[in-house]
Amino acid sequence: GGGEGNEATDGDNGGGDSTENNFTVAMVTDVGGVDDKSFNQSAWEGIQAFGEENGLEKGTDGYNYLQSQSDADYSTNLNNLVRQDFDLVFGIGFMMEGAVDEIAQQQADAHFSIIDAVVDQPNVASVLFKEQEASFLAGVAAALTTETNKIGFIGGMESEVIERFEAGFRAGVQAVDPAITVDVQYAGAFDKAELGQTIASTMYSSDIDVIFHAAGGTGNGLFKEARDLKANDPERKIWAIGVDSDQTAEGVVEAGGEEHNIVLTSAMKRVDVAVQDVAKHAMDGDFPGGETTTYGLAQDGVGLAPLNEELENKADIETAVNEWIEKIKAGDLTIPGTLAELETFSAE
Amino acid sequence: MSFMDILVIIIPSTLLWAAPLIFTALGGTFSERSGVVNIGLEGLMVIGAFSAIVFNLTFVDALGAWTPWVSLLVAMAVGALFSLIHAVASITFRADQTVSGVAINLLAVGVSLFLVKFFYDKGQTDIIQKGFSKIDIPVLSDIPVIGELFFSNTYYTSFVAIFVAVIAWYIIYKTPFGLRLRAVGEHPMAADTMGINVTKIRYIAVVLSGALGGIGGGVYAQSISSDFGHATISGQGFMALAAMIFGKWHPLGAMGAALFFGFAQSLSIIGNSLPFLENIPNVYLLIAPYVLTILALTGFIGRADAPKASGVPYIKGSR
Amino acid sequence: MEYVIEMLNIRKEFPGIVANDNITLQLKQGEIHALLGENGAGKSTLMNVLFGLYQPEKGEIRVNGKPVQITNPNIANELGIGMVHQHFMLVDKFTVTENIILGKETTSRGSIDIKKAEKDVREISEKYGLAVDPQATISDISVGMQQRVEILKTLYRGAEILIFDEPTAVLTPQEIKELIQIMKTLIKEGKSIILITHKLKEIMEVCDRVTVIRKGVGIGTVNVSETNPNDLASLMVGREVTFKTEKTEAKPEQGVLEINGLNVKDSRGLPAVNNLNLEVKAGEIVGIAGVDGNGQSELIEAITGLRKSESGSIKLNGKEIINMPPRKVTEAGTGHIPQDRHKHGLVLDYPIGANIALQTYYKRPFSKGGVLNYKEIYKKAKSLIKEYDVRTPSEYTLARALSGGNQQKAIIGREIDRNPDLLIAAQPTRGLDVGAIEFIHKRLIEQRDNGKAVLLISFELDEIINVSDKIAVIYEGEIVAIVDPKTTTEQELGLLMAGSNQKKEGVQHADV
Amino acid sequence: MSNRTKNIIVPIIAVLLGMLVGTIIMLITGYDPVAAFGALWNGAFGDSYFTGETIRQITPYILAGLAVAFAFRTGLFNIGVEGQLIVGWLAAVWVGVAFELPKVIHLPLAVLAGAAAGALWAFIPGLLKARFRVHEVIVTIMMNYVALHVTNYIIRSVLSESSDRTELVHQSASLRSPFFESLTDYSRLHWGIFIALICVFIMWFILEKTSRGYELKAVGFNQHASEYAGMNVKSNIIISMVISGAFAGLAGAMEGLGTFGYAATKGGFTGVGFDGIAVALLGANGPIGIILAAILFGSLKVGALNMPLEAGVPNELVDIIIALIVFFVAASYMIRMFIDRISKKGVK
Ligand SMILES: Nc1ncnc2c1ncn2[C@@H]1O[C@H](COP(=O)(O)OP(=O)(O)OP(=O)(O)O)[C@@H](O)[C@H]1O
Ligand SMILES: Nc1ncnc2c1ncn2[C@@H]1O[C@H](COP(=O)(O)OP(=O)(O)OP(=O)(O)O)[C@@H](O)[C@H]1O
Ligand SMILES: [Mg+2]
Ligand SMILES: [Mg+2]
Repeated sequence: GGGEGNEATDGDNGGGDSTENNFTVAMVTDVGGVDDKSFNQSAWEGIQAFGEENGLEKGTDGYNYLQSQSDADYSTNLNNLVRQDFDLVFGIGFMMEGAVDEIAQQQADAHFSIIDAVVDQPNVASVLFKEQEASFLAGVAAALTTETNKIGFIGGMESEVIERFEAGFRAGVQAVDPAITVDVQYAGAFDKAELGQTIASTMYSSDIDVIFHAAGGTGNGLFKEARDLKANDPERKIWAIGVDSDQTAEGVVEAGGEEHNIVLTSAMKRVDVAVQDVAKHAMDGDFPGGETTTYGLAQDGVGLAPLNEELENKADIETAVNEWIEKIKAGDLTIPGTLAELETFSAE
Repeated sequence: MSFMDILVIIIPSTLLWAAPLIFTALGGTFSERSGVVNIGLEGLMVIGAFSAIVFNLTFVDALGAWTPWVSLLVAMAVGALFSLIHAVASITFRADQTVSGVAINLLAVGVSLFLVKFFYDKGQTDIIQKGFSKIDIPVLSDIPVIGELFFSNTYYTSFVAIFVAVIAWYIIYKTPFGLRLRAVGEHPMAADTMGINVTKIRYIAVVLSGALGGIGGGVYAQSISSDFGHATISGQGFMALAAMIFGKWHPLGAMGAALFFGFAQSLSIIGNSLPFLENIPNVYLLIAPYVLTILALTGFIGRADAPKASGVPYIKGSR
Repeated sequence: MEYVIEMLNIRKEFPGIVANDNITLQLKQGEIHALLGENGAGKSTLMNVLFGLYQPEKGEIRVNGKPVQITNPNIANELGIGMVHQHFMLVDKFTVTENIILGKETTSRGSIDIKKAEKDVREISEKYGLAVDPQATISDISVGMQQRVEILKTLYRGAEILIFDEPTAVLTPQEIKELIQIMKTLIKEGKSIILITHKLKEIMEVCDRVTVIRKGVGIGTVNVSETNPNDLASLMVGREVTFKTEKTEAKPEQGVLEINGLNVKDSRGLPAVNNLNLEVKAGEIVGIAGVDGNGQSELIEAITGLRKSESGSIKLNGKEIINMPPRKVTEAGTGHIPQDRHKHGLVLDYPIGANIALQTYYKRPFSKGGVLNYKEIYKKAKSLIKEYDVRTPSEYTLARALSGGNQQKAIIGREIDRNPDLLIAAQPTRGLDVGAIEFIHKRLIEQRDNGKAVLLISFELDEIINVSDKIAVIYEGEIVAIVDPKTTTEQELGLLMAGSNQKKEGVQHADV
Repeated sequence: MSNRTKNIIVPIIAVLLGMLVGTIIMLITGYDPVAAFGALWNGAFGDSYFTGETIRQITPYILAGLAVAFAFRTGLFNIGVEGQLIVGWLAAVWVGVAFELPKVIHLPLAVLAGAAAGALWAFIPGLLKARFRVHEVIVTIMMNYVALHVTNYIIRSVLSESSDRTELVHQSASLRSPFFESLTDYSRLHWGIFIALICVFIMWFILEKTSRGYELKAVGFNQHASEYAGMNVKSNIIISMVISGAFAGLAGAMEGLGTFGYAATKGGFTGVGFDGIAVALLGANGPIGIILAAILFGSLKVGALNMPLEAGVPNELVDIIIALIVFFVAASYMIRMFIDRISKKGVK
């Protein structure tokens, strides 16, 4: 329980240099940076929203972030923020697990939260997402969209989080039609757009017409390829599915004199929601220290972005997706989070 | 997948991959042929990618369809300008060329990211709306087989790259400038006694490497990454350096090596969908391009000699 | 005006040294003018000033009576001055034609017209009798041809005044003959020549006048017809010099080096040494005479372990050493003064002191348990530098900064000091002045007198005849004859070296 | 002015010039240089924690610098320090987690494993260079990528069950110490700094004092003369690469056993290996120079992390300053000419 630790720190901060007695919050990004169009950005949006809501300003006396240039910087950055007396410090990304774990032990009075990993310390609130639920919906949408019955998945590097995306996505496709094949390929990197593009090119030219990526910057290559193909042949029906945030903006392409968009939808992971939620609890003296909170559909922590307007069967897909959402929210269906679970998964 | 299907995928992606490497490796070839080692290629690509993207984002409304090409020219100019730093250090101030190259790499990343933050107040730019895109080359793509393999679903920039490689070959091996360039890189004092201005030739060569490296970065950014951030150029410059050495400091060799890298990379990706490679762990495919390169170097390329005077500042009257 | 070139009171300083101090040199139209001086006297410097590579601190240069400023080689070229440098200024990877036209290319529509250039090169080469293959790559052609390329470079640019800086140092006797012929042709064509050489014989043979400099100072100019080699030598060195090296009769003892049926291939895989037999006894100097490229280099490399032998036997003191690694061969008792001192003899970026230990650094007292004792090394270096008169500021000076002669002395000191049973000396005096040559010859003979075997390889017949106790003539990788230096003549040797193996009295045949 | 004083003054001027140009850039772009440098200083030496972190960062810099310098001094260009570092890191951690042994055995064993792995990784380019005359620059570049992918694979598939990081190394293999933690307020300072300093001595000793060093340098300067002198050129090339790689592997071991205590999958290079090139070159490939250059870069890198927070200046500014310093050192001829002119004037 973080209960006792909580009071003590709050008192501490009251007497600290936070003159207006603000509740201050900060985060450390991983190397992707605060505008990675992915979870760092989402987290920062959450913190900004929280700050605005509570009348805070960016700075050492309100809310702030530090960017890491390498893995070695996580610890220094987290420590630095603690030393600046921020009341709550977020570590964004599973890469920070080790650093948060260690510092949480050393700075027992400080409060931390880690995204995408579990750190078992009384002063750390761990935040996980049911990415599989979002990607399940994406899978459903993909399966209802494909005309070739072939779908692609591009992963960045193999990791637990990306595995959840993969398992959920494949489950979603399978739930609609087990006959549809999903071609899975990992790029081995999150920042190699050319790899993403080549993989996408391979997939699209082997009859795959919908590709979902969970690959960060590598995914830029997917969008590039899809836009190019569309521009080259406006009649061609190809789609890409975004990840983490609504990536609709990446899909705009001018083809045959008209504006099209090749982004079908995005499997959203609402880090912003989770961050605001944790911060709010902490401010209210209800810091979920030592606990792991998993944000899923039920908590609005994940979701599916609006579907593409150009879809012919948009309404049908929407209906189907909503049905699944209800089922999942109702607890009638557990989406597999690992490939092992996927093997035994059945939508019935 | 039939063999033809495989080729239809591999060839365009090889060309896509190779284009930025070809430009940059050609730049390296000019510089090193004149006797100036240039491990700053990575930095020159960074600067090229940065300026192309910033220019593209800023002027896309005014320039329309021509935006990527004009941006490429800007990348070329900025790259050339930036390489002057390397030229001044290593030619005029007799700097250790490797050190100066390292400085170029560090400086390019620092300056461009600093400016991105300064201009946009964030760590990476938006996505450009008008990049180079895939096209079927008119007429040529209609040729049976060849057209589908080489001229469909491809990029103009890849063919420009190959064309520039041929031009570079012509310049280096067929023109007086090329003869002088090579002489300066092999034996600057001999060139000097023949009345050739060693300093001038080396400056031209280094600036050319900056221009071509800038184009390489600009092509990469506008045909592949579509934006600019800290990871946009991460190692491509070093691959270009490797292509230059692999190609034995010969423009067509460098082009061939860049195409080989592109091919190996594509193969490693398409490998996943080949029946006989399907079940091997991903890691083998990931390392395949690099291992293939090493094997190729060991197996059939044999020894490559750098231009004799490369890395040595020319000081009149010393020996 | 009868002088085409006048260099008046030239002074050129380098940091800490005055290389040229008030030197005057006047070149008449149509003459061959020798410039003579010891190593480091300042000859090359003076010529580099004339060619625009260095700027003089003081003095005046006049061309055809008109004062000129020669600030770079381009201006020299325009004034009709061409220079054949001591160290060739050729791009190895280029063809003959490319080297010649470099900087003054014939073009058609922006690209080099190589066909026309080759034709032009062929034309001048025929006009002046300078046989070259315009399409050959420099690294593939002989030193003699490289030099002809250097000459063609100047003629291609229309040079009227040619400077030759030690052109004969690197040539074989045949090539020297050819070069002298070429110079005579050039004079006939109306050119004027400045020739730097250490070989007094050559001066006597072709030159009209000679200017002598000593330690940067001009000693004077004399007509060749009014002087003789002895006078020139003492003028140059400032003391009497003996030419004929004094030596007593050799007292050969047991065989030290015995080679039987040796076969070695060259770098291209062609046979270079064929079934060669040779013996060198303790207490004698065997000289190997031959035209360059007849397997001398391969023979030395095979003995010293630098090159693999195909078959045969090489015995040192009765022990088989064929195909042993170089270090084993060295330790078995050989010393080697290599032909190319920059490539093999020295690590130019090491101090001269460290170079002294190049063969022995791993042995006591220089190294104990893998740890070097630099104190001992530099102590040794210091004493050798003194003993062998190596002129260097200190033993810590980089080998690169020493003049060729002094580099050579250091190598010789290093090799002789190890007191090897067999000393292989390959072209030990190439490019050195008479004083240095005398010194080195003395050392070789001393070694012999101490009961050691010496194998001398040289293209200088003078040297071979003067120093050796026995001459082995090599031709196409075989020892074709063994002759006695006391009874042979240069003509006879020349014929044997050219492969005309007539049986003559007094000529022993190797295969006997 | 004597050459010796010049050799000391030139880098100092280079550093000052770098700072000066950095200041000018800040003035032009409207940032506050005083605040920036203040933040930089505080971030590097502001309190014992930051000093500890700075020294921690210096440790791998010294070793990576040694690796580059050692190869350089023997005529080789090792761009593969990064890859050798990564495999050294993995190997050290592997030994650290796989065994349970008394500390006197375990720690040295783990450290040596790191060195051995780096050495092995460098052995390959060394062998290829010696045996097939393959250019070491290309091979080492390629080996960097291979190292990255192979270690990621091993961490996910061998050292863990598809997790993104290994277990923490056992206490008996850790370089951390409670003593340093209390001394530096929980910084990650560890014993590695002494290993690094010992290695500086080792490099100096090998190169300057041993007959092996004499051979290695001779081969680097002139292979022909070395062969003539009976040295084995091929084995010396290999030995040189192996020693260089061992230093690089040690740098990795410092990260694995000290800074982090585990190995994690990596999306990209650590950058330490490449920074090692700058360290070596700024330090003129000499022992003292490398230490000083590592101190400079280490403090700049760690201090920079504090700049965005305390002064609102992007930390890329420090990258610019580092680059400028390297540049001015490279172009030190310019500075020397300048000094000569000044001191001449002074005499007249
Ligand atoms: N680039 C240089 N820098 C410094 N000193 C030099 C340089 N070139 C020549 N010298 C000095 O000038 C002196 C004359 O050198 P120069 O090369 O003219 O001698 P040389 O007469 O040509 O000797 P050799 O017969 O060996 O060719 C040398 O003793 C040397 O100390
Ligand atoms: N860069 C330099 N720095 C210092 N001294 C130099 C330099 N270059 C040449 N020298 C000096 O020039 C002098 C003569 O050089 P030169 O090339 O004429 O010698 P050399 O005896 O003819 O050599 P070689 O036999 O190799 O032709 C040497 O004494 C050397 O000290
Ligand atoms: Mg000379
Ligand atoms: Mg000489």
